[in-house]
Amino acid sequence: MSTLTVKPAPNVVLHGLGVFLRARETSILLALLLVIVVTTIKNPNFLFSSDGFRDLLLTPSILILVAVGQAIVIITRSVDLSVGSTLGLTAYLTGRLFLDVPGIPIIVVFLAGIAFGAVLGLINGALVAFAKVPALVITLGTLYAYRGVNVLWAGSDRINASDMPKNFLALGTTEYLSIPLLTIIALIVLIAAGWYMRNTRGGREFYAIGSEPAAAELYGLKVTKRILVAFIACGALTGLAGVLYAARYGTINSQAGSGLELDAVAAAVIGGVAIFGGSGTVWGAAIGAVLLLTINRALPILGVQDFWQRAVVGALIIGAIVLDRLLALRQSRKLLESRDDSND
Amino acid sequence: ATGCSSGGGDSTDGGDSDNLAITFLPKNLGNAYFDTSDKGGEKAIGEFGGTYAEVGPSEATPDAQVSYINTLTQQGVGAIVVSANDPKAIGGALNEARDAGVKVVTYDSDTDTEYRDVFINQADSAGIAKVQVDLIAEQIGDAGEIAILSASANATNQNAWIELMKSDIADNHPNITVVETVYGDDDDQTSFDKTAALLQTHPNLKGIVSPTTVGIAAAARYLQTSEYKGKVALTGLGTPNQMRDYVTDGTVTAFALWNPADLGYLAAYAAKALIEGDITGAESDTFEAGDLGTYTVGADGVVLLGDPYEFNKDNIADFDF
Amino acid sequence: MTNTTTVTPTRVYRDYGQPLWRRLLVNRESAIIVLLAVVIVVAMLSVRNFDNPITITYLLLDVAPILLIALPMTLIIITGEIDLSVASVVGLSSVLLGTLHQAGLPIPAAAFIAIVAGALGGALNGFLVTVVGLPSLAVTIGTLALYRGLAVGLLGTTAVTDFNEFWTTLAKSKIPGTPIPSITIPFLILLAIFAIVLHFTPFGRGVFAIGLSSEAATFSGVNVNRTKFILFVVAGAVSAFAGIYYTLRFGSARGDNATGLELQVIAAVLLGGVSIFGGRGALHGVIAGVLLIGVLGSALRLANVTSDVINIITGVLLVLSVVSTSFLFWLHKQRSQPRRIRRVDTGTPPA
Amino acid sequence: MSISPGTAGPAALELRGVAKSFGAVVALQDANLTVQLNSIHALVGENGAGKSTLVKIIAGLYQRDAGDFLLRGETVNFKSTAESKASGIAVIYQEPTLFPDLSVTENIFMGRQPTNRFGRIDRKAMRAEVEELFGRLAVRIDPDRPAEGLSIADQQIIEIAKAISLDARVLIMDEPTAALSGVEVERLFAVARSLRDEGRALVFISHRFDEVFALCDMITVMRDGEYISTDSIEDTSVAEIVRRMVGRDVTELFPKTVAPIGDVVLEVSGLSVAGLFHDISFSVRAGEIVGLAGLVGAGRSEVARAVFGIDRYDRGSVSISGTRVPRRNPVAAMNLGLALVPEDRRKQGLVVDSTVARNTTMAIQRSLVQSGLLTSTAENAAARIWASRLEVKTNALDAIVGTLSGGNQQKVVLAKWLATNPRVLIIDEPTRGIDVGTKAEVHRLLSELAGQGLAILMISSELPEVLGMADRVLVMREGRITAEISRADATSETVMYAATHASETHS
Ligand SMILES: Nc1ncnc2c1ncn2[C@@H]1O[C@H](COP(=O)(O)OP(=O)(O)OP(=O)(O)O)[C@@H](O)[C@H]1O
Ligand SMILES: Nc1ncnc2c1ncn2[C@@H]1O[C@H](COP(=O)(O)OP(=O)(O)OP(=O)(O)O)[C@@H](O)[C@H]1O
Ligand SMILES: [Mg+2]
Ligand SMILES: [Mg+2]
Repeated sequence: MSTLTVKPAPNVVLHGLGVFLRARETSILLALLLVIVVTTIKNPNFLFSSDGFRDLLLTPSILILVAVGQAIVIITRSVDLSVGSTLGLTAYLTGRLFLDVPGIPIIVVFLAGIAFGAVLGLINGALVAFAKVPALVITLGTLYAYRGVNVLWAGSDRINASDMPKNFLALGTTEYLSIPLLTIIALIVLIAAGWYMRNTRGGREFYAIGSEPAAAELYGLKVTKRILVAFIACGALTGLAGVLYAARYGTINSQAGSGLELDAVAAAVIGGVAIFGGSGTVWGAAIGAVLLLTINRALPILGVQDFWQRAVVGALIIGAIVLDRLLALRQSRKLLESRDDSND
Repeated sequence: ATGCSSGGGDSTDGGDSDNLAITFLPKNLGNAYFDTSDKGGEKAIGEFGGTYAEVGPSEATPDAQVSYINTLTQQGVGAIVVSANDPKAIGGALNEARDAGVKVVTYDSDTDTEYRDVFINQADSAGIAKVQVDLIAEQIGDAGEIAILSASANATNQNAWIELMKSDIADNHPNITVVETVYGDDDDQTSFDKTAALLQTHPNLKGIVSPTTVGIAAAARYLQTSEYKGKVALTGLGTPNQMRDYVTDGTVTAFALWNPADLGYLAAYAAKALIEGDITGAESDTFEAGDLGTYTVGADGVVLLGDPYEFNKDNIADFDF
Repeated sequence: MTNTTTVTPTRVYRDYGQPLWRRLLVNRESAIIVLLAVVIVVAMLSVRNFDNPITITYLLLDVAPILLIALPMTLIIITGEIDLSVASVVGLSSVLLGTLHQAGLPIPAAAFIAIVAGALGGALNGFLVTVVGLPSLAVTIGTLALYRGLAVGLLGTTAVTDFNEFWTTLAKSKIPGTPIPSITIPFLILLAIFAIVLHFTPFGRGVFAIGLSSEAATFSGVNVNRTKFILFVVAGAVSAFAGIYYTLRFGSARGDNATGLELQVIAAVLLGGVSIFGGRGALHGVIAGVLLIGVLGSALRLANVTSDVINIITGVLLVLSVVSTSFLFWLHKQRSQPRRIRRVDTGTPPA
Repeated sequence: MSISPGTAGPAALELRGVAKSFGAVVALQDANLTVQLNSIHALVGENGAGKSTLVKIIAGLYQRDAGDFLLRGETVNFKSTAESKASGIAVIYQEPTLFPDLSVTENIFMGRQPTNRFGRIDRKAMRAEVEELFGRLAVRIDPDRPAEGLSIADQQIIEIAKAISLDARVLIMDEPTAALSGVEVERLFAVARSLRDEGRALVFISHRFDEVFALCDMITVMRDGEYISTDSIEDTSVAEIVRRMVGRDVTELFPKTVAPIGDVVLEVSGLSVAGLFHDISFSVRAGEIVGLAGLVGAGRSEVARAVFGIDRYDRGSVSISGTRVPRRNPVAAMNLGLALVPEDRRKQGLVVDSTVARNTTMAIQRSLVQSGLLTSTAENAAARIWASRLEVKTNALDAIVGTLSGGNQQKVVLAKWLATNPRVLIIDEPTRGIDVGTKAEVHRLLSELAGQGLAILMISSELPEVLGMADRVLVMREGRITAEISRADATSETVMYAATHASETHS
């Protein structure tokens, strides 16, 4: 290996740093484990009853799907505030399909939900990518518009569990090897998305675009197409989440999923996805989602009144981004100083 | 009964005939319970030839209701039939409406007495509390821990019932302890998740009482597929259509409710009586309420619908609402 | 015709490139004001009871919190930042007012403390944005949850409703002899202050400069961090004031008061012609934006259109308002610069 | 394909009569460039001559307004950089454009990573290729580190590696050596020559004539967006090229008048920031123009920023006429009479989307406030005075500054700072991207100001400018002042030597 020209000294430093950075997800995971352990010590049922274990996995599954989609969009330096409304619309569509098309196969409902979500995502993406206007404004607009359409469509109707087939509702709680189906679906999506984002050209281009849009343009990356794809993926995942929401909760009114956008963005941010793109992983976002909802469930057990939950969530978000910032500052200072060393 | 032209409701567009435009303003739209009650109101208004309308916010907050009350005042409707999200907060707006000649009937959830003309009480609070305590006591063998899954923390009627249930339990069921009260905000998902949390937090829980139709249905759905099915009793106030499956499969043994359609029906007739000046809301005024017969206004302008009804496996098939 | 054999020794500098009427009329603000006028006229003609003076009363009572918060929000967005936590500050100040009043404090004292708390909340936002250097979007998503959580946590299950009649009546009162609510007076005072600060002081020039190029502003001696910090503090204080009004108007202090109001405020500000990228916007456009949404809502409710059509209209207006700008720009480019490539026959370069 | 350069047959790349304007700014008017295979073609011209714009048109980033663009004899109309890349054109842009969050390796292979059957990126192969590439270029950068925080020079090296790894038929390098040291330049040249000998066409843009004459086969000169000439390198000389670039006698450009030199006004001592610069000490006297020379990336601008208070510094002090200037406080510095005309006019010097009047009065707003209010009337009145004093070419004071020509933009920046009536003017790259006429005007202005007793610190990468204007020259290299040369001793050789070789004398 005579061509190996990498200087050993900075490599060790940087390598250590790299590991430290990769620990960004690890630290969130540790926080999650800590919450679970402490809560379980306080009340063993939190983990060791079969319902407790199931809920630990089941509760965050739907948010994981949405957070993964949101993470992809945020990594490309956009944001999708319309996910709550998208989820509401697809969940309602799910119920309507069962009501209006008796005997419709469940798989068709799933595909319809995903496709509908993708179309809603496409609308966002097209407005952002072609009109070149900030995603924040566009998706704030579609947050209202989609919710309005939902209310117009649903009126004061509510879809009840009895309107949907039993075997569909069962999907919301079925377990395989004591792992809920919803969790399995969320995991499959997560693994697929994580693999794609890390190991394919397309995935890396999302990071590149989010990291430096001007450079992406200079490189000749297909920026417009990628932004579209990110929004469509986010919409489709949210659509899938909407179908699963219907299966899990059984009751859908026109307000289903409202406020979800902030949870999804919060999950991504807690999980280390930089709000201005370019870094973070869908894994982090998923762990962020689990942490968010697990804390929600753990607080009452730990004796914190559930009214304080949101405050804890807020503190968590701020803590996460401040920590992120401090780590980044430390890193850039180290990189700067390493330059002095290599100069002399 | 007095003459029919003496009512204060000479609105701008009413001419000399009485303005029988009656608008229902439930706590929120998209709520099966209010859908049923307001249909009852629509039926009554159809019978006496008034104009029915229903408006309401999508979320059950008092500030959202105020905007609707204001709009109805501007429109100059004959009467507003409202279920209050807060006993005081919407009071000012209601009084402005009344100053403009609009009659105000509260139903399901009351405001303070000075803000409305009459309140249609679905069942008196003591009766509602008692039927639920009796049901849960019977189902858990009159001993053990129970929890309450309520609607929003500010819901007037729920809070009143919970207080009465607690004192009833303290007085008459010494072996039952209420370990916690949680709030599902009349939101299906929240109620569902809160049920899950309750069961984990309190491993010895024997029963859950949910005095709200959204809550009991969500809790039943959770129980149905959980390990606690059949072990933790669930009762409270629910509608037969939402609860039918759970009663049939044994998740829930029995629950109670008045007939919400009758509640809306009675409220509409009370509104008509107010508009036409048959009653003013004073004690012992009487009015006709169509199929339901004659009702008398009680103290503080309260009209009592009747006793709550108990639903179980044997009778649930007879109802459709 | 031209006998002006100009031998101008020095260059003449006109103040403005375009005549006054063009500058006044051809801009986003005017467009939104015209739209507002059109909507009002149409509503007058076609919606029953809309021309009733009481409409103005209720309309202004309803939009007052949005109008108030839109003032600092406009400045914050012009600097290129955003504050999503304002509605949570409304909720927090509402709860503080309620609990303090319940604990025996008179309303003015409780209100003062609530406003100070709001300013402190804004200061935390400002600190995280300017000193720690975090993006305001992420920071205020966090404080949105934090402040709302504190509000809901403090008051728990209850709502405080036993406010002194005097104050609740005052909140709803009208300026004698008019249908205009009294809350308009403090609003107009604040508006005047904000308008002067934004459009007629070095501080305001700095606000615009920061939004257009925060780097260039720094190099020109604008204290970027201090400006942003002040704006976040003011936004907190004004939101708290709006929270006090909100509480007294509805006579109820609740943790969930004004949930979701932040998006309405931002939607109205953007509709009023403020650029989300910063650097562009004016208060008269913003006021028109708020009123437009308010009037549409009021008219539609009066016409018994479900409230949620208003959501669709708000959303679509918002999307259109930003997309139309890009579209017009694109059109302009298409027209002024023909795509086809002109062939120039210059002699080939010498080898 | 012929082996000797300049033979007939379709050129690898040919541009004829190309024009390009940005709003009112005409960047290219009539540009021509013909590059043969098997040759390295130099493109020279003053700052702002339009070289980079031409490069961006070739790259497909900009679309030309007029003219012909032929690639191997066929007309092409690239709509995006992807299309030019696909046609075998690789470009190293003047400003490095890396993805800060991604690793060096990923930056080099973005969009064309080696993949296996399942579309999975083959990281091993990628890594091996980078090591091979870095070995060839003798690069010593950790391929796994993020691009964030790399020095300009390292960024440039990565850009070069990236372009070379593309294996393109045409390679265009826009000032690739500006930040490189001698060894790195030599290595780059070796690679460039071997690429030429493989039969490729290269375009090389540089302001350093020794490099141009050492490396290139042909040379094209541009001036003010127009084509001037193309020659074989053997047939011409540096003097001839410079004459064509400038269009007149060079010395005319710098009407330096000697002013009486007064007391020390600006005193900087021991200024240091870890990783950027170390132990910087110097002083500037009233009426004196001190030139600060060095290669791009030497850290001169960083010193200026720290002195003015934009950035923090770890150690050291800055004082004006004996009064300490507080750290990180540009307003305090301004009040003490310090003015900074920053190097990046469009990002730092001006709020380009704002008006001429607002920009001109930006630093003196406070003094324009009357009875508490700052009105447009007051601003316009003040702006009018300074616009006419500097003869800014604009028709109205509410014109958006971004629409003015570069020279006029620079005049607005100068106006902004002169309006503050400063005692010390730090001016970073005073004439970057300014046309020839305006350049002379700026120089005349600087001389005049010095004559009036202003202390001027002039940072410039243009050697002739430094030599022509400065009373005293400081040279920086890698964050240290390596030489102080008096006007009498300052020549291109002495300054360049200090700028490139000083580190040997240090350690
Ligand atoms: N995007 C742009 N918008 C407006 N003007 C531009 C733009 N890009 C370049 N210009 C202007 O076009 C002219 C030519 O610039 P260009 O960058 O091509 O010069 P250059 O020859 O590369 O100079 P240098 O040697 O300094 O790199 C300059 O006046 C510049 O200010
Ligand atoms: N965006 C950046 N990222 C990382 N390092 C940078 C960046 N910009 C500048 N630097 C580093 O800061 C130091 C000084 O750079 P700078 O370009 O300001 O120097 P300079 O001497 O003023 O050169 P110029 O001739 O370009 O003005 C260099 O070591 C450079 O590599
Ligand atoms: Mg260039
Ligand atoms: Mg510089």
